[in-house]
Amino acid sequence: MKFTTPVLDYAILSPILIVLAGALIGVMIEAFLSKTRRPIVQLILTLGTLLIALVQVFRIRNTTSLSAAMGSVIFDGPAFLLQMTILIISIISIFLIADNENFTALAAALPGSIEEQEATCKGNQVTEVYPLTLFAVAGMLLFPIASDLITLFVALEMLSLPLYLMAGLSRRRRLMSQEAALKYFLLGAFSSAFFLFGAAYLYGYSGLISFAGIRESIVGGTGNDVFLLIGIAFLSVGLLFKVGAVPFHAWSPDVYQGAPTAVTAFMAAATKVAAFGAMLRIYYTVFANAQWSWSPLLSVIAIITMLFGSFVAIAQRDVKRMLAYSSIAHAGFLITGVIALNKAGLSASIFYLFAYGIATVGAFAIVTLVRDSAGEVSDLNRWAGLGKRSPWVATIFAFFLLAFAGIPLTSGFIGKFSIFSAAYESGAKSVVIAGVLSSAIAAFFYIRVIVLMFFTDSHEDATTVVIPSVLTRITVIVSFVITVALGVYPAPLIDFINKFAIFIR
Amino acid sequence: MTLSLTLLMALPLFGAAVLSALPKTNALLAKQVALGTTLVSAAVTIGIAVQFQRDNIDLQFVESHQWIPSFGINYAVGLDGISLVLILMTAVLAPIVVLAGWNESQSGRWSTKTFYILILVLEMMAIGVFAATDVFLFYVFFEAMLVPVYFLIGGYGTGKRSAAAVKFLLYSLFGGLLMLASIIALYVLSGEQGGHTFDTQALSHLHMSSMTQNLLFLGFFIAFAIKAPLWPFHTWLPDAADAATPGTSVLLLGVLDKVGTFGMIRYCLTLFPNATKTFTPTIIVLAVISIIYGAFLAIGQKDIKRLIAFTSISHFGFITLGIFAMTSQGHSGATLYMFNHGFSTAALFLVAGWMSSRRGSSTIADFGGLQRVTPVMAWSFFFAGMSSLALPGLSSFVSEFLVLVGTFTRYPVAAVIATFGIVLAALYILIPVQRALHGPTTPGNENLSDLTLREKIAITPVIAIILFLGFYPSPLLKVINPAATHVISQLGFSDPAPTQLGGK
Amino acid sequence: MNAANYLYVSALLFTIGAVGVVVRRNAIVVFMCVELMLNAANLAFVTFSRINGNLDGQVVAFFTMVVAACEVVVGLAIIVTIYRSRRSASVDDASLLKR
Amino acid sequence: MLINNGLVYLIALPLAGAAILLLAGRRSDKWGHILATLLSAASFSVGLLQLSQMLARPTGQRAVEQKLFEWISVGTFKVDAGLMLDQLSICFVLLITGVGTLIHIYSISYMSHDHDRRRFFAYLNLFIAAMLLLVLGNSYLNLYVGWEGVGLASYLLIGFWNQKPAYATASKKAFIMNRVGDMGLSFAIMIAFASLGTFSFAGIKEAAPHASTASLTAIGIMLLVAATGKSAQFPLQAWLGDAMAGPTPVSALIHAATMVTAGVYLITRSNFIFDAAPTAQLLVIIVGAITLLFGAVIGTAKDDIKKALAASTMSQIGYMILGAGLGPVGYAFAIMHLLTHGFFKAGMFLGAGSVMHGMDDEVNMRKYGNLRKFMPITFVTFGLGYLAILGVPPFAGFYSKDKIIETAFNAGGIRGLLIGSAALLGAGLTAFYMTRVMILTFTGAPRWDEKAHPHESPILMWLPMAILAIGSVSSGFLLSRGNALVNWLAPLFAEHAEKAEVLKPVVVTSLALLMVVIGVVIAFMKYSRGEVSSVAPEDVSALTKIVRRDLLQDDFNEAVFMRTGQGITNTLVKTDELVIDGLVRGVGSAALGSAGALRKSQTGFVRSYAAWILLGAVVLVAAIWLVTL
Repeated sequence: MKFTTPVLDYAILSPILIVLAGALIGVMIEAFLSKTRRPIVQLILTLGTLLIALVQVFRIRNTTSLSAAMGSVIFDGPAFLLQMTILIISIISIFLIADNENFTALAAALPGSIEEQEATCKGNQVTEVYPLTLFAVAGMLLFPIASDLITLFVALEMLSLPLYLMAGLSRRRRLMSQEAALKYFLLGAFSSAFFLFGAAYLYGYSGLISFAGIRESIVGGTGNDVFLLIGIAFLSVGLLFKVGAVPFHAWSPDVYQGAPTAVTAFMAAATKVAAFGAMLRIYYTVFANAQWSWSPLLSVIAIITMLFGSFVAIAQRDVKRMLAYSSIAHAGFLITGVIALNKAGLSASIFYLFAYGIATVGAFAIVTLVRDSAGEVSDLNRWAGLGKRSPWVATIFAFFLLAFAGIPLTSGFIGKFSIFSAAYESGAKSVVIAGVLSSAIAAFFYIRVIVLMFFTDSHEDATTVVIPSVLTRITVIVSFVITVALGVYPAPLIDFINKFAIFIR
Repeated sequence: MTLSLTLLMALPLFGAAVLSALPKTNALLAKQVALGTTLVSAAVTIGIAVQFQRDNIDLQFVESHQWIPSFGINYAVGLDGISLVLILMTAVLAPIVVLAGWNESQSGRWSTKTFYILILVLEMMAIGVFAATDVFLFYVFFEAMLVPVYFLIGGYGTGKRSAAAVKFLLYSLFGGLLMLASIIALYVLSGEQGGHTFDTQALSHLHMSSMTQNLLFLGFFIAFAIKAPLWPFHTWLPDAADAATPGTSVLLLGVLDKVGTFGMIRYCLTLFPNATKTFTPTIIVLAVISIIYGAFLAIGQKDIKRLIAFTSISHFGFITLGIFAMTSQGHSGATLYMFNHGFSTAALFLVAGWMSSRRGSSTIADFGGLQRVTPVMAWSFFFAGMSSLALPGLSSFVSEFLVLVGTFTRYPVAAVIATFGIVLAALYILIPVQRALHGPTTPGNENLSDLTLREKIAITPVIAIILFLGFYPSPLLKVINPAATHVISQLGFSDPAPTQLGGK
Repeated sequence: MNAANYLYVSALLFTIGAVGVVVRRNAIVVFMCVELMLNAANLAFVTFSRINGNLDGQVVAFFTMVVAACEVVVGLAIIVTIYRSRRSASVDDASLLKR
Repeated sequence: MLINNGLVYLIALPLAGAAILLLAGRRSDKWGHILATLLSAASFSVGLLQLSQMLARPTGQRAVEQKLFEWISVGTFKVDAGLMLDQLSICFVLLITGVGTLIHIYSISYMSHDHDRRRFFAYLNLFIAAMLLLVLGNSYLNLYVGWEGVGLASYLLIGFWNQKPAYATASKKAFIMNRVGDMGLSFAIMIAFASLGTFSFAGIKEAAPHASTASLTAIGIMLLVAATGKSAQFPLQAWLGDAMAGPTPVSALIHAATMVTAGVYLITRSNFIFDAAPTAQLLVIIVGAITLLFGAVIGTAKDDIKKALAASTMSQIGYMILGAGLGPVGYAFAIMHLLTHGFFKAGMFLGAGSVMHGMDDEVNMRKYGNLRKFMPITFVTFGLGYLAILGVPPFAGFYSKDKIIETAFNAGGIRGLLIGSAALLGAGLTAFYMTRVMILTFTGAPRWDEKAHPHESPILMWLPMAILAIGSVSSGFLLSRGNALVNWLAPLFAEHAEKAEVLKPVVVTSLALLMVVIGVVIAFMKYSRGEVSSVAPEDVSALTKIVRRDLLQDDFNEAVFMRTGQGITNTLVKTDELVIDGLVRGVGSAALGSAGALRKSQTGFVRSYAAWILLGAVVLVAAIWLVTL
């Protein structure tokens, strides 16, 4: 038998390769540089890597290829947009991650142990987060462009494993943080098992692991539908878990709350983009012709997710949990974009992912600022009267909330409108109605927070808002500006997205 | 410089920008800036009104720029008689509110300048919502307006202000989202029928099944019925009006709520003619209920602000009745009513506000014999009351009677029931008048101070307008009539001919 | 022998694993159950590769093993930390985060 | 119709007065009353001028019109701010401005001690203006403006001393009951517009022949409702008694001479409607008959001199309404009685005022007695008024009232008999209660308490009384000499064949006089022999008690309308609070509650989460299966 030497389209893979390289260098630095010098170097390295990757992605925006890396990677307009989004979000969240308040000094040390205190006094930092982040980013970049089952699975794990670890690195309330890591890990592994099993059956159905092949056999209708259906179902479990759709959502509130806020921000924003990117590609290209089988189910799941998310969020007492549930609700909104299964739906989803991701990072960035002597305070009741003590922070946070609620003149509104109209266009009226309804419910709790911040007088154990470090400030301001801009004049971005949002098959 | 609606909207925004640049400490300067801005925009509006060609039924002062082309969304504004009148009202009320509520912001959570920034932003959006000819643009203003009002109530109000603010916001958002669903549907339909668009004119030519049309109509109507507010969607209004500062209440009831009735004319009627015909009977019933119900509840109130709020519910009933009577009298009457109600409510709320701020209570029972202590204030209140009960010779009489006559020619029963409202009106005005102004001066009222010069200056134009339009409403009617008749004829209605004379 | 039987076996393994995850308390065991599920998937892959008569499935199986190994690394790290700080490997004890 | 641009001055002058006095405020305290009086007088002279011009014109063209500007115009609903002066309205103009001016003069001195006198005069001027607008408006809508305008003025004047809660209530009552009537007027206008497409006097007069009786009847009845409100006719009569809370000049001008007669004006003005709507006309008659008895009966038991006079006013207006109801024949007599009544009743009210003035505002006649010694002029003028109202020839009332009674009989048949005898009975009752007033007030032993020291009023007060007294002596004779008034008004009304006389005028007159004599005699026997107790005796028949309570009119209204109204209000307030808003709040709390419940599904146990996922996966497979079946 003869071997064909693999042909790799390095131009297309370059962003991922760059990020991976950066990550590896980062590991080296961990090994060889002194503790004191690491933080700054790592930060510069990471930022640099991401920026270069960003530039690279932008440079290859017009190249499309079905067969980069022997057909296991596909690159096209949506891929470009999603990678851009992921990189931009990562960059602004890196600033947050760099704010050392967030991470434990010594992950290995027992909570409350002497060595921990020593490490803290020394001002040590777990600079490992930088390479970890980069690995995750690499995974995320790969996830939406993977075009066969292996790559898809590998990418999934690649983006998940670092996140499992990062979830456990919180500086304060470490028990919770570790618990979050455990839960995230176990459930993540559990769901990826489903994912893999599904993949197996898809392979069984078509005999091929490449998306193109699977798609062919679906179109051709050859093969055993039972395998196909099991495959679709289990694969969906894995994907829906990642995006946090009901009933696969249960991890997200706990992890969002337990993980260091910076990580939560990164995870909430970037993972959603990657996961939905993959979802969009798979459902729009691979499963498109099997729509009859999954579309109704996804509709139901979307409805349940939207309503459940918005509903339970009402009862939350903790900002991060509240945002977690709101993110569940938004996952529901995004699934409507998947159901739409038309060009409008694709562009709308991408726009939504971008807008939502940015706003999320911004919102969590604000959360990191509200602290008391014992660090971050996410208990909502203690946010009371924030508007009086630090109007600017409160106003910006309120603005993000309004964006989540989809009030006009915020990016959220444009997103909602476009995604709903796309879904409506494809005839998913019931989903749109449910979406509108749940936005009404959602408004309820966003407003509750605003009331709390502005119209409630603070208790004696009032929280203080730390003066944001330059880095955090950048995060906040950038995301704020983008959210406003997209609300007032979204036309350029929308047109840009429309230009690129076509899957090639 | 040529006058344009964009300029008119830019002015308050500019003022707000200037304000935000000012130091927090200098409250007086902030007030002056706000007053100046509102006065200028009022002047500009009057200029526009002068240039407006009465008997031209096309939209005027039209501007249209692409906003989000890929969705066919334009920044498109224009005026017809109806919107002109409402914008005029808004722009004239604004400086009055600023002047009248000179010290309102003191009780607030935040600085004076923030208060006036919110007021100016609100004014800008109010103008925008009346001027918009692009449904999406309208919706954007319609929803965005809620935010400043929300903060005005919750931040500067009294009593259960935050609860009231939330109630107001949730109610409105709920309605707004229903409307959003309808708008999305319209957008999609327009896409199926030759190109996505939000242009009101274009949308009015869409073909849709009567089922769809009814649903979409409801989506819009409920939103507007909540805004207006129409029974049974009214319960947010008393709380809001009770909590808000007088100035805010004036803007809320005088301007913001008009968006509801305005929307009914501009969107429900023009976009869904058939659905309108389907639902008219139901809506007439709701309107009549609102009239009587609001009046009775007003009679039953112990708090002067809540009382005024309920009188407004009754009045909005009249407006809605006039709109859906589908006669030129009813329609012109309704629009004129919107204008007049703006001023009579303004008068009532401002004076009531001055009374309660002096007395430190808005409970009617706490007042008594004010006519002897503070004659001018008492007179202003009495006058406002008279205009609210539509005394002939005052502006509201003309509009109310037009509405009634217009309704009677098509829906006699409804008109008859509604007319009983005028007796109830006498009750809900005269009862507080007697309790608060007449009788012996009760303890706590002996040395209330009468209106200051500033307050007199603020209330005078209101009274003047009410009186003038009572005797000479033609200037407004001449502007309104063409637009109103146009709307009616669009729907294929024409005034019923006198029954006895075989239309001769 | 009919290849389908292998599929049944894999399905059985998968179910056992899944149920195990739900019923067992000890973190390690739970994790092992997950591994079991992964291997069930592997078995399915291999079987299908046999049925379809191409090697892709087996390639996937190899990849899966590697990935599983990585998972083990990360997983054990996390579980051990938890164990050290809690002196218990029961997943039920780790329930501070709720509601 | 001729154009005459002078009409507006009739209204403008007093209106300007009101405006100036109200705006100038205390500054005008010094000269306010003078200005007001002068302006009213000026308006009167304009009226005289108009009269002279009108007399100069031939009968056909006496009516003149003035269009000021376009008031309201929407579609076919067009109405100008237009005034019209014709033979009918000129009578009112002169009555209003003439009597009005006299009462201004009277008030200068009567109100001299009140430090709000200026405000009082402002209101008086406002009233004059509104009342003139009422009678000059050339369409029902213009009339409506004046109609509610006088209502406002009367509200303000009744409540002039509104620091007394009772007075404030009285004014409110008056306004509200009037509003009920006004509703009738607006209905009439709506019906007219809907059915005839017009609501101007000229327009309807022209359209009436083509119109169906039904709609005309409807319009007529609604107009009657309006009239009952303004003219305190049954069933909307209850406010008039309380209206006496206002200063006496007000009672004289508004609640005796002018405003309360607006109803009569409205009906006579709408003659073309009523002539074509017999049913409505019949109702008018019935209302008139009932009220004239109702008022007379109430009058017999009143101890408050003003209330007694008020009751009499009610009853006298009953006569006028009755007359107006009798159709073409009756209109003129109704107007004549209206005019004469304007003189003598105003005169008597002013007399009452002067008595109160002398008795420091005591109104209870049982505390009077033998006042003729102390206030001779008042006694004389009042006495002349008394003779006039009794209808003793040759005093004014004789001519006007007898004519009405006569016409009532001439209506013929049972109807004629019934209303005729009602009118006769009324005459008798009138004689009784008026005599009672005379005796209690001016004769018998003094019953006033020590500190009272009665004295004659100053000239400014007795002069108007005197003038009015002359009026009440001569007006009847003058107006009916050669049917002056009848012929004067004739062009306005449909000409009519002389009805066959059921009873000879002589008979009617003698019957009427007989009744009067009986009434007077009874009164004398009851009150002039023996002492009158200075407090109303309690040991009286149930009937008397009921009569003292105004035949339970207020009790009825309270029980039927007020109570139910309050009931409705309270229930609705509760409904709004509990049901409607409750529903909203319920939804909110329900959402919160269920959210709290759902929140518990997040147990914190990783295994339960895994269970969720497993379950989800199974369901998903099952579902996808079902879907594809």
